[in-house]
Amino acid sequence: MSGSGVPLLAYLLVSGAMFLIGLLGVMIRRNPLMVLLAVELMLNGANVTLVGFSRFWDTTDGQTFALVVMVVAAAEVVIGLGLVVAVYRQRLRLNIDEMTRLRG
Amino acid sequence: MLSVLPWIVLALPLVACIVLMLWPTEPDRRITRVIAVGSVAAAFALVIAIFVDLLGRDAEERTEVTTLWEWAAVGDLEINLALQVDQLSTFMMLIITGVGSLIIFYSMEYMEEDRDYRRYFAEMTFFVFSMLLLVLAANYLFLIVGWAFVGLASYLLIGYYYDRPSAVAASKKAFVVNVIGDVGMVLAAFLLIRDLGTLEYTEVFATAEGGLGDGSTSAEAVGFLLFVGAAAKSAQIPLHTWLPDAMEGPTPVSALIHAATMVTAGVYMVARSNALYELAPYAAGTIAVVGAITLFMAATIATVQDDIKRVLAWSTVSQIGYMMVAAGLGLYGAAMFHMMTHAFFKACLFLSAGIVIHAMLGEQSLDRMGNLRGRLRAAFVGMLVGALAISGIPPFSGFFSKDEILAYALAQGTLGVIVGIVGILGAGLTAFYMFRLVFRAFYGPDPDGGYNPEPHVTTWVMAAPVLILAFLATFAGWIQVPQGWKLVDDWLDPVVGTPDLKPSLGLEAATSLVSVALCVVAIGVAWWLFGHGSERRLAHAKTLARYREVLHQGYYFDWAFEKFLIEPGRQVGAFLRDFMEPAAIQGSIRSTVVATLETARGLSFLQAGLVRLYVFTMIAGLAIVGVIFILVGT
Amino acid sequence: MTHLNVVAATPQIIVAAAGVLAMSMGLFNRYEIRRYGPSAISLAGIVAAFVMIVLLWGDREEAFGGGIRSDRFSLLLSAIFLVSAALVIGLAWRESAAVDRRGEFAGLVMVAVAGMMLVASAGDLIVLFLGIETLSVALYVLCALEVWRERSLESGLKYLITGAVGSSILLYGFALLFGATGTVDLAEIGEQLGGTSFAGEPLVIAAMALIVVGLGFKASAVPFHMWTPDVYEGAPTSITAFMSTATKAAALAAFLRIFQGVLPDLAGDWRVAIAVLAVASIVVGNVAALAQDSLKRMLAYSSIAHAGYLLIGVAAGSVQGAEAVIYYLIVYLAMTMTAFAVVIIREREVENGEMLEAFAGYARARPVLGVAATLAMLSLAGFPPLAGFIGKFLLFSAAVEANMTWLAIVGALGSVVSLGYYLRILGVMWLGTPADGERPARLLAVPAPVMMATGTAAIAIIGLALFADPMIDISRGAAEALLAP
Amino acid sequence: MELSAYLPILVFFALGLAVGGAILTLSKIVRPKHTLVKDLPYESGILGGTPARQRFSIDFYLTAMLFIVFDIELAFLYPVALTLRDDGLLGLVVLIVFVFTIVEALVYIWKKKALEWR
Repeated sequence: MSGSGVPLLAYLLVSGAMFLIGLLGVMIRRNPLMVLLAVELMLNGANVTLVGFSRFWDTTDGQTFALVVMVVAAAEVVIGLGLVVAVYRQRLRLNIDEMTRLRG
Repeated sequence: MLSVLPWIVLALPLVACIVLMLWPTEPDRRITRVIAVGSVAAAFALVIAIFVDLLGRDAEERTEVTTLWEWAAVGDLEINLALQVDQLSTFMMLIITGVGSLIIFYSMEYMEEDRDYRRYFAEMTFFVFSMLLLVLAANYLFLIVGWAFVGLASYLLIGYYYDRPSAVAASKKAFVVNVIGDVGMVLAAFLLIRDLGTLEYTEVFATAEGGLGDGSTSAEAVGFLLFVGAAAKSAQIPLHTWLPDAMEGPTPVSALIHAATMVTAGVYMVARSNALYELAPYAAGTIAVVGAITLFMAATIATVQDDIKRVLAWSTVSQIGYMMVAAGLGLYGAAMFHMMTHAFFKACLFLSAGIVIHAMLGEQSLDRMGNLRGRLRAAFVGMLVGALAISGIPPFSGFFSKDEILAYALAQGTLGVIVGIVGILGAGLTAFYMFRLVFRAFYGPDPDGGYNPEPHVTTWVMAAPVLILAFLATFAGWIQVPQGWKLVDDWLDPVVGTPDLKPSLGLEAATSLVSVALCVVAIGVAWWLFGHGSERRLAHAKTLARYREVLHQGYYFDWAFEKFLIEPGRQVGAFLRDFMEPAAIQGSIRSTVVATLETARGLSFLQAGLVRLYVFTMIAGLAIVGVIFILVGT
Repeated sequence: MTHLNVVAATPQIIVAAAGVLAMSMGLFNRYEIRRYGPSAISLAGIVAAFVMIVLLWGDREEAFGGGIRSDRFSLLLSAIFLVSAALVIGLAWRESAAVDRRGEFAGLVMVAVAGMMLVASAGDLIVLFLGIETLSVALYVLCALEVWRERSLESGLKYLITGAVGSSILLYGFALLFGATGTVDLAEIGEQLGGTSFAGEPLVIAAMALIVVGLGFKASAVPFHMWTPDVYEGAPTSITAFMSTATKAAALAAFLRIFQGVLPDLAGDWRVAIAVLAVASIVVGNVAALAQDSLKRMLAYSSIAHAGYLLIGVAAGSVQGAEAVIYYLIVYLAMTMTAFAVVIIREREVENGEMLEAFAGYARARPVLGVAATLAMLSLAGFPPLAGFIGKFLLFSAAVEANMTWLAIVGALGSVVSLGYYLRILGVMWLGTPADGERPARLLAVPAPVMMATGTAAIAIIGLALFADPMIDISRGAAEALLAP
Repeated sequence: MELSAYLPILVFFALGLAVGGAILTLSKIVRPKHTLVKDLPYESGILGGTPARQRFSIDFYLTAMLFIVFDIELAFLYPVALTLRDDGLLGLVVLIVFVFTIVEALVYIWKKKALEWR
């Protein structure tokens, strides 16, 4: 491998760490926003791997891939946000309904 | 000519079924009758034409395969929708359409009071179609298709009275057992494809010797798997439990499907596959043994049944046991011969029972019968002749067919001797339970409380078929006489061959004498026990209570299945559900209060940690896959 | 190197464009346009794409420098996706999700189809991943389309979160695969790993394991299936139908592309794992389905079981296997669509129309629909000689030919078990008596598009059985195209 | 290539998974249990534990979502800008198609009235 600069193993360990932390985040966090963040972390972990390997093999494929992934990740998060917003709206309405019903 | 006729035969009942189904409104009953009876009777006429045509040829030219269209070609395997007309299939067609038209004719009056007449006849004609497809198919795939169709038809007809839960349960049971059989056959078909690369009868039987190898494991496997199908369809132990329950269907259905034709399909299939069973001695031996066990157990169970139809059902199981014994020992001619006579006398018995039930407005318990012989003459004659025939009293047909099986069995070496002796004992039991039925239903005093309303006499529509069948049950045996002429064997010989070991005159005589003597004794005992009133019967019933219980439970087969198969299955299902569906459990305990609190708390399903569980299982799965890869890879 | 031969990619482009247009149709102020525009444009796009597929039918062509390859395989699967989309748009005609958000509905369905087509025709990992994500993201929204229904939102969010995790696992697998081979091009990856084996290749093993998980998730194979019942139940029923047919087909396409297409001669290494997944799916899916009272849930589990059957074909690792999978995907589309169509029709009529009791005596009240449902259920159960039987027959015999007879046995037994619940449905539909009165409550007229879609699917079940031969030939062509150099 | 030297990664993974599983099971065991009784309204019947985040406006998120339209655009425009000269006309066409799609999205959210603050 190209000796200069950061060794590949470092890339891989960091990315693996990011991926696992994200995974645990998904499993442990309860707030959906946090879960979305964790997912983002996982995707970016994979991105780091891609970039690292892309440097290792010196081709640009990996970086292109990473770029695409960024977009995808953003899209996913946005959808997630939208759904969360919708859910909260729903909850608010629901709460009010519940109370009126319970009072009546 | 032979290239067209079988298709017409096959088409007639199908068309009838479709017409009846698509008829916009509930058609006028006369139309229904004409269509249903007409189609099957016409089919019978055509079959006779085919038969005559075959008779005109010499024995080698009697096989004719006609292909309608290449249905599917999978790799080098080609499956065609083709019919094979030969001695065996013609023989079966004669029975199916002949007995079938009689029984459907009989149903015209039997089902008279029923509300959906149309559905009944549509399903009946559909059954006839499926059965014809089963026997006419020229390859195993369409055999399986017909196999599944008759299963479907019997499912529909057993569950005919769908407002009766017991009927629905029975129909489901029958269907599931039959599908187990189908799976056996399909797997056998896979093996044939793998080793022979074809499913066409002619090619399979031609190449089997080389492709599978004599006595090879694969040959045995094919033999066993096919027999799983046969056992399921022909109600052989341990897959027999559905047949007695199948009596929930209308009586003509029991007569046609669960006595005369469908349940004997297993025997037909074994006879058809004789070339394969030549190569699989163990599988064949198993068939003989299972048949022997079945015939004996079923006969014993039949001796304690109090429902007139259940007696006949168990006796059917037992009689098919005889056929299986014969088929297992390679006595295919004898097996088919007994199938024919059995079709006649068992149909006769069922239809007579049908008259009784019809006359007594659906009453089926022997305790509510007695002294009917004066009241229902036709039923009495039919029942008596049937009983004599099935018990093998000369000169009735059962004598010739059953004793041929027994005598030949005794000549087939050790296994043959064993099963033959079991068969003789079974014959005695048969005579006993059949005459128990006759005496309890038609002799002795009126049942306590008498009859109200008085059983009404039935018209000729129901009487005629019974009498015709009674006639056949009496004389049909004469076409094959020990040491004399053997029309059936000679007819079928080119297809199924004839056993090389033949019993000596002495052996045949001895067998006949012993079995007939046994039967006479059994009838005497039956008369002594049941001939006059119930007190003696009840007295002995008390002394034998424990054994009677075992028999009443049918040797606890149902109980065992329930306990060791179905119940554990349910528990596994319940466990899996609870383990896999926290959501479902949540839903079940969810009440308004809890719901309010959860909504207040935000996203309940995240709170409940479901997603976490999902992700967690995914990770576990990942670990599993990784481990497998490592293990396999290195 | 960048010889973009756009023609080869026209189907994908058409579909994507149609999706965008359809979505913007929903913005117009004129009611007619809002109501009919999206569906019309989507259907037009589907037809156009279909025509292009027919025209392109033939040997391999590559677009965008090998990023997209259009061969018989990708074209046939694209056709499957398109048909599925057309049927869904028909079925959803009066469904509240579609009525209120028609633009989004039709548009997003088209976008999802575009994604699926990318998956089927992917020439490199990037396009493959992009396709998977496109279809997933579109489906997340579609699941949650009935914003006013809590269950729908919940299902959307659940699907999003679990799905995102699945995709990132898949992506990590792709990343490692790229690392192991140094290229993203599927063909080159194949050459790289050609003669090797998994032994002593930790990166490849890790990559493949992660990929199996990611794809298994999309195909909802056990143990990656947990989301399926909830999401399927919560989502609008037409979307459920779409997911269980088209998405499954896309996932299986990816499976075939990667394992059958790229690593055929490593079959010995990967088939066992896939076989295990198949067995697990068959067992769990069928057994769990027995215990369901909601038809939607039951069908969800049955779709899990069917993922298992299909994976058998993948595990066979042979051309027959791939061929069987493709044929069964076609059949499965017809059967499942019919089954869901019945649910959709009933749901419009009564509250909790997806519950089993809502169907008591329904078939007697609606004989035609009843017959259709009967066909679908029996075919799903693999009852001869219906199409489902032929499909299973092909799959299992492929397994037997690959000396995995045990797989065939498990599959056959699985389909026996499956009879338990399919028959239950039929029993209720034909023999059951409604809780209130003789006839089931509230039979509304079925809108024409729904009726047409249902009829098409139901007739297809018979047609595929009667004329199995040509269909099987086409499937074999597609299967061979996978391996074509 | 001696990529098999990266076995550590696999080990690392296995380790991570093990730890994760351990944490999860632990948290399952020791996490506070919500039972009906605990959650019942108490004292003056105030519902237990209403999350704080419902206080500030949700529309905030809405605008946060819109950033994709303007942000992703850039992510792609950068590399294109670098190579536009070499790609020539073709690159320009591709770029235009891309931008058009983004604009379409913009129009969409506009018409959906997501841009005005409610």
